[in-house]
Amino acid sequence: MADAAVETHAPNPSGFAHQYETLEQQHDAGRLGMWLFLATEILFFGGMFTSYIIYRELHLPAFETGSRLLEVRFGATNTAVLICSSLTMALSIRSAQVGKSKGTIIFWLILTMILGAAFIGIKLRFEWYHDWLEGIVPGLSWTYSGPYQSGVQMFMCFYFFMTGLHALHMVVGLGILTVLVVMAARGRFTPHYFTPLEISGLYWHFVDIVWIFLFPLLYLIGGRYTLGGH
Amino acid sequence: MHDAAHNPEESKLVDPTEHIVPVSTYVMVFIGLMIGTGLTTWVAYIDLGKWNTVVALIIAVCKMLLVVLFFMHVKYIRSLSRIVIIAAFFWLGIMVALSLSDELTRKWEMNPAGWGPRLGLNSQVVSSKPDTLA
Amino acid sequence: MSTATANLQEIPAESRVNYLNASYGIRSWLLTLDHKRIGLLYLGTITLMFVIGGVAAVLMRLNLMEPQGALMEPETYNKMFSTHGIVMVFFFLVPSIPATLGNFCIPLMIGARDVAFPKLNLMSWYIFVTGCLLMTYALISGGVDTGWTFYPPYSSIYAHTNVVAAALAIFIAGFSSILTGLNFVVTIHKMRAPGMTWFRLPLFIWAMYATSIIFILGTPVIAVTLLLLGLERILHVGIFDPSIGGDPLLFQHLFWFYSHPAVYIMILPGMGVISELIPAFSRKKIFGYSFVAFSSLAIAIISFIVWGHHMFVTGQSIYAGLVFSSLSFLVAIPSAVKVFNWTATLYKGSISYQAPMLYALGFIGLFTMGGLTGLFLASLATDVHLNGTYFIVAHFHYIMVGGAVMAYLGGIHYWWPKMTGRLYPDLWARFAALVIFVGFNLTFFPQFVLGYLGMPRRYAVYPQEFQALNVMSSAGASVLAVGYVIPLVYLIWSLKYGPEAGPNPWKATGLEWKTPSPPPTENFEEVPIVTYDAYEYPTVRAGVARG
Amino acid sequence: MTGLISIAFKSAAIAFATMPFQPPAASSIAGSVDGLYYLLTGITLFFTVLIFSIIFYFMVKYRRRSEDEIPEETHSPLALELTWTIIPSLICVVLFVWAAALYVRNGRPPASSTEMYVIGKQWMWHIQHPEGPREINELHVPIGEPVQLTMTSQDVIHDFYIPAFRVKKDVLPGRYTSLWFQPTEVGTYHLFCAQYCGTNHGEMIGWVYVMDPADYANWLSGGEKTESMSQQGERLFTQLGCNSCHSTDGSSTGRGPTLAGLYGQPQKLENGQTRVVDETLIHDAIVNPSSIHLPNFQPIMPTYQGQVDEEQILNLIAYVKSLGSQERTNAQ
Repeated sequence: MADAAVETHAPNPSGFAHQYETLEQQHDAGRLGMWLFLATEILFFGGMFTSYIIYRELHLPAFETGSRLLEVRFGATNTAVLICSSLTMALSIRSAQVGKSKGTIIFWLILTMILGAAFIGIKLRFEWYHDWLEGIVPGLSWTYSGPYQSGVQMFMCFYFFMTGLHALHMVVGLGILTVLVVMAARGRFTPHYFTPLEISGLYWHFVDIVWIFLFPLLYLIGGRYTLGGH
Repeated sequence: MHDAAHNPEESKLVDPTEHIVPVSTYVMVFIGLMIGTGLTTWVAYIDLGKWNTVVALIIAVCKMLLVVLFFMHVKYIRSLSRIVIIAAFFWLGIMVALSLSDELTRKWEMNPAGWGPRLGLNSQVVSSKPDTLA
Repeated sequence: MSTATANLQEIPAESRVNYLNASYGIRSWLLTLDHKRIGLLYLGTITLMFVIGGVAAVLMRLNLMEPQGALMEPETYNKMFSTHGIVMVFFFLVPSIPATLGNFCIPLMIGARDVAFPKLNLMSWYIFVTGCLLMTYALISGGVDTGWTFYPPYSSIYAHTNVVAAALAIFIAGFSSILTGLNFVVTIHKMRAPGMTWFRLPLFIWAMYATSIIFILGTPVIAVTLLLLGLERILHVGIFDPSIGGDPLLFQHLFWFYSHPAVYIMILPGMGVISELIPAFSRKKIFGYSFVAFSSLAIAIISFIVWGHHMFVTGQSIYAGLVFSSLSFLVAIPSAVKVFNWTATLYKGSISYQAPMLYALGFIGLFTMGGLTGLFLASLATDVHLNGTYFIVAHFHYIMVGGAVMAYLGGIHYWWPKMTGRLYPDLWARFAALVIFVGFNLTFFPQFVLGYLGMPRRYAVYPQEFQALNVMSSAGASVLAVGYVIPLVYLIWSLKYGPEAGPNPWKATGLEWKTPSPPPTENFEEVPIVTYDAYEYPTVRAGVARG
Repeated sequence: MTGLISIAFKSAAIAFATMPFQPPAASSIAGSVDGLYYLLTGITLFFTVLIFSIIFYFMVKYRRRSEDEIPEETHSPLALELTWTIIPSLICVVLFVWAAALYVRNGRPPASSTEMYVIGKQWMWHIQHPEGPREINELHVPIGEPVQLTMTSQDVIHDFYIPAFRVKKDVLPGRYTSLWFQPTEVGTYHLFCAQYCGTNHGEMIGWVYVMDPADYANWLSGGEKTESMSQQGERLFTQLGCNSCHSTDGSSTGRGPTLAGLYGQPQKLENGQTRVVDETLIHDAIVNPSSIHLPNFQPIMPTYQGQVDEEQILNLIAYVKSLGSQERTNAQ
């Protein structure tokens, strides 16, 4: 009895774990667990969004000036890239659901990874690197001499903390996708068992949603229509 | 003992038709998200005054709903996930609202109940005289 | 099920395979996925952290025997109270009941084989240990002197101590809390035995569920706040920096958004334990089950909307002060409901004075005092005088030590036979409970008076006139310290010499008492089917439950 | 070690005999705060004694008489549950209203308060009287007269606490907070820092001297003659060249607003916000001018952060305030 119990701790090939009664129960538990984790993540980013909202209210003109230092075209491109990656992620789950070959699942996963990597690449090469050169990275490279110096510095702190934390989540996501590719290559996903794929998908979409809010809050609501005027 | 009783092949299987979303739906959602992105970028260059922020946030919320309902299957699955999402946003709302209740009222001079102007910082009574510099 | 249980009762524990003897060696413990073993791993870890925090407390109290400081320089004293606060709050009290008793008991009490995610559970422990090690490193390599509250700009700019390492340690330990809470919520939702409906759950499970909600929704906020603080310290620029328009009070808002609910992370599981002990030792169904259950959820939710009462004198807006004060009074109501229901449970009971019950009764008394003195601090006008004084210190020690630690010790004594299969000497246990109760009151009651007289907290040196009460408090602390050492001795003794406990030494009703002590790895020989409510003692007598 | 402890106990025994159990009550609000305190103490005592006695009574009356005893079931009547939900709720409502009303009333200084200024720095209190005298860790005030303190910190957060007056307020960097009291008893009282502020937090203490008006007047004029705060501010104003952009007589320079009559007036900022010109706004305008952008002026003012310390800023504020009152005097 005890020996049998110990052995069942090792996951069997179909991914069914000993503590559950049914595979459905296990699937539900996994999904609920990931949603709860996302609730945690909402509050994690929420702490920063709260601070951002309050400070934006306190230092409105400075935050608008800071916002206009960012390049909308890169922000918009990256938004599109992330939306594409969400689509490919959803399609990879669907491939598993309908029993497509593991090649198809891997294809969509790899495509998702490429898009994710593209996002980080654009962020690094065209945004952060340029910010570094322009001297608008607080604490590391700061030579900004325009109006609202301290307030703009505050805005850029938020910009780097928020986008940095988001990029860190992207990197973690890429790691998870790598694991999924390996699992898929070993044929672990079937129409009956694709829980890891599905809950990783939830995470990936969540990271997308964070960006959906970061993009307007950081890039767009800085009174861009006044550019050049005044 | 439960290995036999709960072998995955014999146990109740996950219903594969539970939430398979047609590819066409995914593509429509994708197009919707792309349009949203274009729209929000375009609107940012139009002067709507305070409404710029509101419009940007409304579009962001719509995009989020598209992702949550379709990509994340919340529309198709009856489960606790909806409660979890609502709870998380409710708690976020608590944090924002109560923090703002401090930050935004610190500079209030007159208070509505007529308790007098000198409750907060040390300021003279505010006259209703308009901006002296304008 | 009846035959299986009956047979097992006849087999001596040594010859029966259970979770403790199913496998041997360090490896079998460090790689275990068994929730019961993980619970014990936590028990060991937090006991070590308790010793660190306790030694710091003893040194503080010794120093305060003399107005000019009997032992150490102010700088050392500041590091002592910071060590005490940080270690006790984040590395002992927060994980105490949830991670040890929660891990051990939740699956047993709901009739599950394990928690929903055993690997995640083990990972939580490793994350927690990483946090503990980093914290210990921070303490050894120079210590921290910011207090457990880390208020900037002192912590971000002016302190010369290991703030970043300590903040990172708390950040890491926080993730252990989040994952534990997540695991519990999923376990309680998805892993209940057949027939175990929500309103048949033991109240400990309700309390753990409420606690887990706070873990999941509160902890991320302190994590991001400390992350921002650490970055600000490293980069010398950040969002709490007043010189670029930052608001130090924003840190306090974010900090207390977690840290006030964290107080309920400490006390709610304690309330859950008490809700088990009182019925078990008076053999009565708990009075007002649904009121006790829902008051746990109410406390969890209300705990998130009261944090501003820590900031009444900080320059927070007066309007926010009024809002937070009114909301703070709300917490008093579910707490009062619980106290009245526990007391009423005793009515017409069959009350035994075994050690766990003494802790439970001590808890009710001390928690009542701790809770009522909270009213002084929710009341705006008196809070202005008492905030930041020893009154605060006394108040929260009545909740956290008189409440949470008493409940933790009561729970350990209650479930010890289940964990180890052994009984401890009850006479010694009752004696220890008495010593702790007396020592505790002697330590902390004088601090209420000190606070009212105006002695601020965190003073390494203090005016002469406060000495008498401080010496009283220090004397009490030494009694309290002895009280904590006694259980450590006899519990360890009982591991080898204690008599066999049998499956149900207290004749209690919960599912955990229906399986042998110590339980087998998979908890139950068969999945139990639940047919009656929690704490149905008459049903038990009728023999239905034995069936 | 034992020797140390026995000495401590001996001295404690002496101290215990002379120990007060109530702090002195020496301000106009102390009595009302104590009243609420005693009410709360009464409630606490009542419920603690109630719960303890019920527990003891039940423990004795219903003690277990045989090992296998199973008591009769009792039911929990809803009416009882509601009673002990509603009664605490009512008590809480009463307490909240009482405490809040007291807080609002006590927080509101009388219109004619004497103003004084406090700067907290690690680890001392620096106090400035508008007439000029400065004090370190001491505060001299006349009896019976309401005093309003405007406080700021040069470094970390401190907290200005006078137990005998039952007043306390945090002292924050980059902001002004205020606190008022009206002493009612002549005497010497503790002044504490009640917010942990670093190594010597416990030594950031001082004394408040409440004096008869005549003694206070003597004390004020006793020290060496100093310029008043606004005079010092005026000198600084010229030294720093503030007058090249800000006139002090209502005339316009085109580069910055005139400061005459400015204090206490609401200002519409470029971003649409309206802020009243108070201490905090003047402070911000000096150290972080770009945050106070007025619609009709270019944001050309440089920051004076690092060039003036908190004490000098307070002098400048006193000067700006004096300009305001002059204008109002002229208008009358």
